[in-house]
Amino acid sequence: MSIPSPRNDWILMAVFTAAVLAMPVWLAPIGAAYPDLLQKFAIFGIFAIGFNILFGLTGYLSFGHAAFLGVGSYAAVWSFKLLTMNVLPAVLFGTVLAGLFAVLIGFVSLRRSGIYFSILTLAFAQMSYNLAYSVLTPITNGETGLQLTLQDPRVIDNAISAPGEGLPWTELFGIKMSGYPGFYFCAVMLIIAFFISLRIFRSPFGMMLLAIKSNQTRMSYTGFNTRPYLLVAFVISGMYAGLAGSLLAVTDPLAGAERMQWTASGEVVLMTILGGVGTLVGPMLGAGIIKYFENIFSAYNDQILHGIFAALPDGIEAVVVAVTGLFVGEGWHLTLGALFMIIVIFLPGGLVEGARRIKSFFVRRSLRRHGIRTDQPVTRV
Amino acid sequence: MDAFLLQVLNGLDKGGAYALIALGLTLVFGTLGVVNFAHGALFMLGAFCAVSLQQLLTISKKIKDPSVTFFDAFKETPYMEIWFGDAGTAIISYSVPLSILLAIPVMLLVGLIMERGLIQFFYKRSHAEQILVTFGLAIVIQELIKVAFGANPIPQAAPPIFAGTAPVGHWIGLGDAVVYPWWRMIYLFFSGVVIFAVFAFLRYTTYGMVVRAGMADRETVGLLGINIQRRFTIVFGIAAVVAGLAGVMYTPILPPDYHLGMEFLVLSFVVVVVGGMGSLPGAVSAGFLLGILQSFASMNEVKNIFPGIDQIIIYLVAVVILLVLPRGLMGRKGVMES
Amino acid sequence: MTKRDSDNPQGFSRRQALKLGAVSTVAVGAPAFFTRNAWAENFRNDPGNASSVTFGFNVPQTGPYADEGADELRAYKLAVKHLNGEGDGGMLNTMTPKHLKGNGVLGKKVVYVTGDTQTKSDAARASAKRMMEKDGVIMISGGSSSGVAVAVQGLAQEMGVIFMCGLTHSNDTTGKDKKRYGFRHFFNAYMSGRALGPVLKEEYGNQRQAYHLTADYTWGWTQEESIKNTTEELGWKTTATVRTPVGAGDFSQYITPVLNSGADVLILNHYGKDMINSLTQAVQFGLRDKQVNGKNFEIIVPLFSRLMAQGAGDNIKGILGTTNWNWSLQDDASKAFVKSFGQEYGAPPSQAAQTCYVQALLYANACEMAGTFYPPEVIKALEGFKFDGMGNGPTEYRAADHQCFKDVLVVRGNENPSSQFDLLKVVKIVPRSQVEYDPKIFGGDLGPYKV
Amino acid sequence: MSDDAHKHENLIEVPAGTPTAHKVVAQGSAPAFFSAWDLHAYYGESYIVQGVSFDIREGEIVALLGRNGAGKTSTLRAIARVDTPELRHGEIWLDHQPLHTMKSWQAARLGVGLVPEDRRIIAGLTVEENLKLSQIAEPVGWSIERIYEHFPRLAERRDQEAVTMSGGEQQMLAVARALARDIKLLLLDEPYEGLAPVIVHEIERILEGVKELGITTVIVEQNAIAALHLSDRAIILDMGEVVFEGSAQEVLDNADIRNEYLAI
Repeated sequence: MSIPSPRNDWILMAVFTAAVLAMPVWLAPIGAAYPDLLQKFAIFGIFAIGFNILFGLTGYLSFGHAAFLGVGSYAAVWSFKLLTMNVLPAVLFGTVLAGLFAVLIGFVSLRRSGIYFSILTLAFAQMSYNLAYSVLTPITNGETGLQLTLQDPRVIDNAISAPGEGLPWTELFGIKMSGYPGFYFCAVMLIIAFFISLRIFRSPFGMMLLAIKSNQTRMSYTGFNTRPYLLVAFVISGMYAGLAGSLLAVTDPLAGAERMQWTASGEVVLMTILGGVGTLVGPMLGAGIIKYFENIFSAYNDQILHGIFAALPDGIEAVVVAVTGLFVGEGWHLTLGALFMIIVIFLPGGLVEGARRIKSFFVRRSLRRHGIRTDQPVTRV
Repeated sequence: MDAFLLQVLNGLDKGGAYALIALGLTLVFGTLGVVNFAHGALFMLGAFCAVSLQQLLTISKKIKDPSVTFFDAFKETPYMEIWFGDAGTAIISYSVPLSILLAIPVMLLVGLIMERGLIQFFYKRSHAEQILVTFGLAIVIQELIKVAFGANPIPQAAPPIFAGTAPVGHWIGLGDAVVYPWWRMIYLFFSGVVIFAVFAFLRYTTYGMVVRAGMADRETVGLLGINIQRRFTIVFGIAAVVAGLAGVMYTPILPPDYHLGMEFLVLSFVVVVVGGMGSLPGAVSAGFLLGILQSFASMNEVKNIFPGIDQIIIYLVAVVILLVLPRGLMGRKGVMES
Repeated sequence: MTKRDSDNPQGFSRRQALKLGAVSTVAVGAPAFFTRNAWAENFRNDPGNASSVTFGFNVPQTGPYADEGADELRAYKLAVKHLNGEGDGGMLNTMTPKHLKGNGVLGKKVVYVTGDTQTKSDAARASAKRMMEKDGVIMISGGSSSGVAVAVQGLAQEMGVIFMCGLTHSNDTTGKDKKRYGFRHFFNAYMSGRALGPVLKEEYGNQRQAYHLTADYTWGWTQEESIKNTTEELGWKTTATVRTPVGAGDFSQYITPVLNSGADVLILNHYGKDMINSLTQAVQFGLRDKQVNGKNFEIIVPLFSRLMAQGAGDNIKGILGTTNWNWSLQDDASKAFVKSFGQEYGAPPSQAAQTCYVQALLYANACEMAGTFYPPEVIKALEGFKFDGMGNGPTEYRAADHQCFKDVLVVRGNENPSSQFDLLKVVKIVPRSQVEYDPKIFGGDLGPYKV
Repeated sequence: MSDDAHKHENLIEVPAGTPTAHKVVAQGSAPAFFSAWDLHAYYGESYIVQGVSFDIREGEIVALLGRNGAGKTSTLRAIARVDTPELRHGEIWLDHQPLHTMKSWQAARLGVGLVPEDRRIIAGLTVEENLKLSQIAEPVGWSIERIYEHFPRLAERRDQEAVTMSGGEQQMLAVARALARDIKLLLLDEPYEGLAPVIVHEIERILEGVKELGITTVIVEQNAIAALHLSDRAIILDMGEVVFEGSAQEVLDNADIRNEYLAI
């Protein structure tokens, strides 16, 4: 591993940008190159990257980040309903409102640390979810989810032009924000979010957060007040979640309460750990894998399996289909659970750690071929 | 007054269930230092011990219904009834309490295998990794149960002598209007017994003393020549048994399905944390406290003033308690704070 | 945890070069990606000259309704078989009027893709979008909750792909949230109420005190409202309506207040697991053994399904409710369907399976009627379509709200089942005329044909 | 996943003092009753014990001295085989048995008794339970009755929760707990720390008594003079290495040594 330097960071940025923008190309062979899933990759990538700013840098494990995702979505849909179908105000409102919400929750929750903090955030998120699902239905439209209707005032749009027939589309100055344009909009947001995250990781502020993580007690003994730093990290990551939530609404203008449920909060934790906590690209990878499983693995059915294994002799084919059938389609949860276990057992540190190991294996081998001793451990940075 | 008393009973009953689940979770955390997200799955496995025994006992002679011709529809008569007559019927009707006998060895084995096969490798790993791996395990377990038993709940009946309601009001001179289901009374009694047994085991046996010592200071116990790890493995097995028994006894109240564990998972963590991580009395008192508060918050009189309060009361109380008492009701300093 | 993600310079320059190559590829390729769809077709996923046409079946494969979803999926597979002229044809033999020829739809073989709704709006929409964007489906069907149905229906409208709802019972689906591209064959809460009314009066008289426990979300509310209106018309009084959180598990704290409330009827506006749990627990509290106001205490579950009845075990016996369809019906269509389903899978179909099967057939039939897959034409063919021979008697897809109007079954949990499937007994088939209503009462707007 | 750092096979040889070596290296066996050879121990990434070696004869009492942070406590803990610090290199032999291959409970069964610096009396247990606890594993030393005879103060408080006792009493209990086991090597870590002078005097008398028993002892103490009076020999550590080894009297007599390494 090399020492982070501005030059390496720019290379990383360039590679990341290229990889994200080229997703429709290189994800095509595995069946993931269609707009909705690509959008989800980008959106949940943002969510996980933001979560990682809190969890990866400070070690504070929030179990309630889905609340901010939900708030972002609701705010964005309300912006579409009340103001305009232009996505920029929606994204702005979603992010800012989630940030404000994060200030409130963070201010209270950060009074505690460790699992007590986790449970506080969980409690706030679950309260938000339960209320949004039922009592707050006038604001959230409950179980059905907040949707656009023909009766929405949309004051700005309607002042400019008469409403057309049917529901309007979310748009960015005339470009419809669904399909590929929607993906590229999310992708640009993802790249910006990644860049900001990179800058935070490299900044004195990021270093300070890491210092808090590695020795909170010592820092507080020296009379240093860590809470403002933690709060800023919490709010930033809440805003990332809000951004992700508003982008969900941008690409698909519906906001449901279940977005705030604990399982959704748990999902982003899993994404982050799966990819690699505290790494820059890990959370993005984890998000991609979980969303891929949810959308592609769940869609395999017997018909498709029979197609895949058609080449096998009949008897064997039936067995193979039956066995693989356990893990795909309705069994995709089983695969996901097994994947969590395998990765965390064999690759502590997540996928990024796995990639690092593979790389160091090859590097060592090539060094050895050149007669360089390799029994010195790699200095970690 | 009647309504009040009934809600107290409800609260105690709920609290008993919460306390039982939280007890095992705390026991594992206090001894092994492991955050076990698969604990709910153990509860669910216990419930499925009851389901399995019931299905075993009701293996039936199938008599085809002749009016149905397109597929096989059967009127089923369990062989137990055919072979043993009324005695067979009686045994079947007691399948839930009988499953306790099945659940104890099964859950102990499951617990030991889980600890030796997986958990032991995670003692020194971060809590986040423990959460991920045990959560993965929980998913795997529940999906396997789904493959075996389907996703639909499978009803379990309480034994007929515990059907119906107990005249609680009559006992305490409040009139016959106050009644409470027998099985729930049994459950309350049962959770009391199990909680008492666990505490007595820890308090009054030498083994329990060693475990308590190990919970307080693992390193020093090791310095005294005791292989505390082996004892903790047994404790994990005991925790699995406690969770399993809680699951078995809960089946007549809540027909179990594969997802049962996840439904209790978050709640049981809230209970444990509100009680204070690693504190057994804390977990038990938090269980009862939250159970009772939840019952009262569900009363119409309360709901009319605070709409939706019954849906958030547990979390609201958790927030308030954690803000007032930094480590929950009885938590120790420095546990799970970093 | 503190490791940085960066690589050594050698590795980087190599990888960088690769990535740059990829970027230049996409820079050229990308615009083509989103313009291609724009002018190559008149409507989304036009099968054009392809030899097959794809249906999307979006059902809950995980979560509490997984068994129901599995049954729906079985029905869809059967429907596809029958449409393609395989198997014994099922209801294709009884449907009137029928335009289907048993050679696929408009000469194209029907293939299908599946997806998991997880009974969550987000997941359902994501899955539906995958079907529309990646798999090129011409129609989507499925779902087993009103939230999901309304969410996917909204998406269908936006994307211009017809959605044939599966199991959804809320008035909203074809009421305030109705959509031009959404169609519901299943009945709704209002109809349940109307159908139950006369039976309740007959069985329990007109002097009753009803206590409602209602799942605290939109479906629960609409059902509570519908049933309350019906029973109050009968002269019943409503003692209380109490909202319970979804997935509460233990309902004891909501049941105990019923004991001494003076109510003599408990109405459980719950579905799925909530209903199984609340009913099991209500029976445990001795409600059914009680005498109040000199009458036997009764429990009513307005919406029933056989799978739920299974989960509630003996507690369901003698309980009244409504259902869309039951396999024990003896009309030719039901028998034909039960026969081919039973022979294929060894078990009778559930009401969810029936509604899904019928929906798939109805869509295919409408395409044949319209002579095209072009959605506005197919929609017009479905609107106002009157048919029979699908298991529910003469049925009409009302044009004003895309709601099917047909007879409703009032059923009772079977006291003496003759087999493991014989859980519900039909008490009364309430004729369609009794459950009809003016579409205006629920408001909503279908929206345009062309999107 | 298994950590093979504690396996005792002869492993590849790494030059002594190599800070990054992860293996415990075996090299022959030691003739002395107790022998520590080239110990390297870490707390996480901090390198604390940097190649400490010394031998002890049977029955000898050795004072392990040095400034704060010199690695004294870490050396004792490494010998007692507790998990931290992690011994990554070196060998420890006691009575021909390889301690470095053992876990702490195995070492304790071989006869190592550590009286930790903060005494580590177990909370929630009474005095008697604390004593009982130390007799659960073999080999058992003094009977509890004999302990009570020697420590009447503990007898008086047998049913009291032990952590509620005074510091001196707790220290007494810590020593008694060691005697309740049949130990071959007593490791005393800061026995006088945090105690009032009067109490120190009492503990001193107890330790004199222990000395009479002839148990091989290593004593780590800030109060070097007090420790030296008890000891036969002194070893001084600085920056994780042995910088002086000689008789206790030598250190007591030589102000330069005391000045240089002990700052007294």
